[in-house]
Amino acid sequence: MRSFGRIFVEIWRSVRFELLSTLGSLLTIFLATLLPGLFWIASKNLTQTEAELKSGLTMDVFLREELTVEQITRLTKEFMGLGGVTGVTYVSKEDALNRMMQKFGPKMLAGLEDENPLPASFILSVDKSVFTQGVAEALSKKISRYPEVDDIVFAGDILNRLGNILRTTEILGFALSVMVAFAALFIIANTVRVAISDRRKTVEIMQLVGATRGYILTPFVMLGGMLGFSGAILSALALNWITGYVSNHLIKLVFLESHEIFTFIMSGLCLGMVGAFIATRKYLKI
Amino acid sequence: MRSFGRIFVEIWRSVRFELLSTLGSLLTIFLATLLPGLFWIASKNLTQTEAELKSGLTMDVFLREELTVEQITRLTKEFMGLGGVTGVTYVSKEDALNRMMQKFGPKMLAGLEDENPLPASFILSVDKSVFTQGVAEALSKKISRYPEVDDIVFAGDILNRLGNILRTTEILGFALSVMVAFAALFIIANTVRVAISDRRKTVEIMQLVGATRGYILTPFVMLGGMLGFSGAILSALALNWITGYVSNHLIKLVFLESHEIFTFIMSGLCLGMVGAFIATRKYLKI
Amino acid sequence: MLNVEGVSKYYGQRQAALSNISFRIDKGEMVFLTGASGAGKSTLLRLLYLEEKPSAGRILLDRFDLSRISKRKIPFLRRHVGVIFQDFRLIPERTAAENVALTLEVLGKSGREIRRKTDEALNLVGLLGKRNNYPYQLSGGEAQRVSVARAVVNEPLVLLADEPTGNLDEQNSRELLELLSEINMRGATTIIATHQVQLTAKYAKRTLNLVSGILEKETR
Amino acid sequence: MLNVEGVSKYYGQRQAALSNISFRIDKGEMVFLTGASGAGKSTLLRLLYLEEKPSAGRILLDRFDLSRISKRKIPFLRRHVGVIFQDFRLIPERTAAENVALTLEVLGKSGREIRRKTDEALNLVGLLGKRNNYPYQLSGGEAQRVSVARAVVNEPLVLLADEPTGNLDEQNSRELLELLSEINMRGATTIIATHQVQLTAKYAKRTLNLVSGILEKETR
Ligand SMILES: Nc1ncnc2c1ncn2[C@@H]1O[C@H](COP(=O)(O)OP(=O)(O)OP(=O)(O)O)[C@@H](O)[C@H]1O
Ligand SMILES: Nc1ncnc2c1ncn2[C@@H]1O[C@H](COP(=O)(O)OP(=O)(O)OP(=O)(O)O)[C@@H](O)[C@H]1O
Ligand SMILES: [Mg+2]
Ligand SMILES: [Mg+2]
Repeated sequence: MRSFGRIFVEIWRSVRFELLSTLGSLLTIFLATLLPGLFWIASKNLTQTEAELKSGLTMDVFLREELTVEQITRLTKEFMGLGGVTGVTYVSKEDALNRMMQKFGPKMLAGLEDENPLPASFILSVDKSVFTQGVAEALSKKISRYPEVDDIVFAGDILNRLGNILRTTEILGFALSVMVAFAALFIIANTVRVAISDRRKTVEIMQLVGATRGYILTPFVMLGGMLGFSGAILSALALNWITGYVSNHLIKLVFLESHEIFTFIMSGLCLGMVGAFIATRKYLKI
Repeated sequence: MRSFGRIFVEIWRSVRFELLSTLGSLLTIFLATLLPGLFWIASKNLTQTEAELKSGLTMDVFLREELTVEQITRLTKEFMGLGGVTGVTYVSKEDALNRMMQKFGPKMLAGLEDENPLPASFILSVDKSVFTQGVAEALSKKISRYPEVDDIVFAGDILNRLGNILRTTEILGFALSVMVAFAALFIIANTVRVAISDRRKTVEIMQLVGATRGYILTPFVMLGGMLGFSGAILSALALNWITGYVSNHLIKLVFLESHEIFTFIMSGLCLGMVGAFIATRKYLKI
Repeated sequence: MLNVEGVSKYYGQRQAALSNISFRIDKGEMVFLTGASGAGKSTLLRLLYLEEKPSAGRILLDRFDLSRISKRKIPFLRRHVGVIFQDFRLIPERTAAENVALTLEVLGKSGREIRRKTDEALNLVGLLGKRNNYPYQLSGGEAQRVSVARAVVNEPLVLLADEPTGNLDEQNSRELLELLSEINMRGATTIIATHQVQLTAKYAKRTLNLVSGILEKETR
Repeated sequence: MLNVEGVSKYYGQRQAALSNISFRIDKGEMVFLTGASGAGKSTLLRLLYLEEKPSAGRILLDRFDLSRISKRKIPFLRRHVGVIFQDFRLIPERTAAENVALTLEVLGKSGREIRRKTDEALNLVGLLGKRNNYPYQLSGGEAQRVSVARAVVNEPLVLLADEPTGNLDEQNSRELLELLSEINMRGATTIIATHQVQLTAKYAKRTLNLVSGILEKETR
């Protein structure tokens, strides 16, 4: 019945005289979808990095003096019994010096071998529960009660604060993305409105000779969908390129996975169709 | 003659039935101008930070052994004679240890006083010329020829590479800003086009009863100007808030200066007027 | 076929465009609707092709109650009603032929059939030579005739003509009325609104005369 | 006043809408322009109010050569030419009164003067009661009369009327022609295009008759 041919003729009628305007709107939609994409990728990478940092984070327990093997065994066992601790490693004074040398180079610390000033320590691996409010404090209080323990260093607080900042940024980014999505919806609606407003007489007359809503709506909704779809594809390509560029020149980033790309592009399509639908409806009387 | 009253009536005619659409376009322009603003502020702050880093950067010349006062005086004089060097400070082994202790805390390095492993050094302040290609290499070659010199450490290379990355990012940001400015132009043009396309018959008839181009153009160009102007003001307010927020929670940032804000808002105004002019012209026959 | 029962139409409160109009038109009849400028002729026709709804009264077309019909059904009803509009209502960005074809396109007819019928209809109004002219490239009378061709191309059950000869000279007017009565012969119930009383006299058809929205007299 | 010298107008290559037309109209004259549908009446008027330019020939209006005038001057010339369009050309989002006022607004007249003259003109065409109606709220004939009011409100030097009675019944047609000839008496050179030959007979004015773009005969 209603052939695809006709729909494309109708779309072409809209685009034909307004090629420049259509390209302009494509550029705008491309830019508009770029921003949510950037935030998506940034948030994905930040979340991942934060998780990695957290999983690699340790609590360093410095000791007053080197321990005997029995002491090590006992304390290891007792520390493992504490909630949130997933691993315990003993670092002797000598191990500590070796680690320090690896960090700063042997030259700088030459001569330190003779009289090693570094203390022995336990390094505790911890799980995520430690990042909840108050847990880390309780844990370090418990540990500091052991007479062998001199000092405890835990970077979790800083990381937690960093995490909060990241989350605030993410929320801001999300809010901005939603606004931008609205803007994209609006841009598409406006482009379609120009197309239909230029042809409002046509629409009116079509209705008078018996065209149904669907018959009139379809080409415009398709036009909107195509705009959103193409904009999102261009945007995905650009994001891929940007991610690659940053990975090569600055820091390694992961890109969206294929199902996420699919979601991204389909969102563009839907946005376009909804925008066009909203814009077109106003011009229909019945 | 042509009263302001008339112009506002005409603008109001355009906006009246399309209040939502006008607000949508305002939001879009606000978002569109936000991005160049963000890049402007980021670039301003990065440039400033880079300049500060560069001005604070030194070339560390490590020595084989402590020098006598005559040696220090002689070498200081000779180093000062080298191009690009603006200051020379001698750091004895003891000074070095004190600095290190300040950095890492006295506890970690306790016992180091007895047998100080750190070398004496000269710290050379350098000027910007050192950041040009090859100058730093030539300088360190000259210095390394002195028999007293053991090793030279200069972070300029890394900073230079960082600078390059910053500049690439700035160029990308600028390109993106230009695209976004085009998009904003397009959005305003499109909004005005909807307004004028809804009233194309009016425009045609006005011409037939003797209205001049200016008479017809003015209200639409003013509408575009107002959109661009308001969008830019909203954007400036938001940027001010964002800068303040980041300054309080992450890192201290400087905001645009008042003449820069003026430029920013006036750009919005001009963009709006140009966009509207382009959109309107097409609908005029004479 | 068409049954108008006590129909009134008010715009605002001040004046009624139509007051308590009642009449019946049988299938295949041809009726003239006369009256001075502003008498309500166009308003009455607008009610019949559902561009507006009556303020009071009922309109029955075939089995359908036009005053109650649901919005979704309006397009399907309009497909059986051909309308010649007083202001032509041609689509500006389509040629004469494309304008005529619209009625058939909407029905999903095949390209071949559309072309054949369109040419036939344009030939009928003597404008086959202007098939590729856009509306702005047509004279007032030509535009009016294209509007006629579009209304009759699908052989509607009901044909409504609003001032179809307003922009035509005598010669063309006579030919057009011949054409309309020919289409009426083929079975289309036809209502022609006009202020040219001398035309109605010549055809000696039933005439409804409106005076300020009131159905005055019925002559035959 | 108006001097048309060998004017032709071609659309595309096939047919001339006007072929080598020449005539002179004196200041204050009233002239009818007749011809069948598609004869070229509207085309000729379009050349006179500069919506189009002639393909060949010269048109002199007062001291101005219309075929050579610069685009920037067109608006100022149009202010002295009142036009009644065949298709009315009313602004849809303005009321009848606002449509009539447009001519004066463009000239930058004061609000008070605009209101006074607008009401006067609407009264002249008998539509003061419909001053606040939008065009879609007017009947065909009413719209035509608003178009007349707009054309005469500024007392133009030249008045062009394209089929001003096409949508009017006899009574209204006669009144309108009375109005136009009254405005002509006051000094406006008036050209009225019409296919209603019986009208021109009644007025016994000079008549230019177009047949397929050729000026056939001139009767007086
Ligand atoms: N939408 C509307 N709102 C208000 N008044 C209207 C509207 N439509 C028509 N009218 C008024 O209703 C009356 C009848 O209008 P209608 O168009 O039916 O007249 P008509 O008989 O077709 O006249 P004509 O021969 O001039 O076309 C007119 O006085 C007109 O002003
Ligand atoms: N822009 C155009 N392009 C092509 N042909 C045109 C154009 N304008 C008019 N024509 C043709 O020129 C001829 C004269 O048109 P015009 O409008 O002058 O006729 P008219 O005498 O006013 O007729 P009517 O009484 O029907 O209004 C017509 O055949 C028309 O099709
Ligand atoms: Mg009517
Ligand atoms: Mg004409």
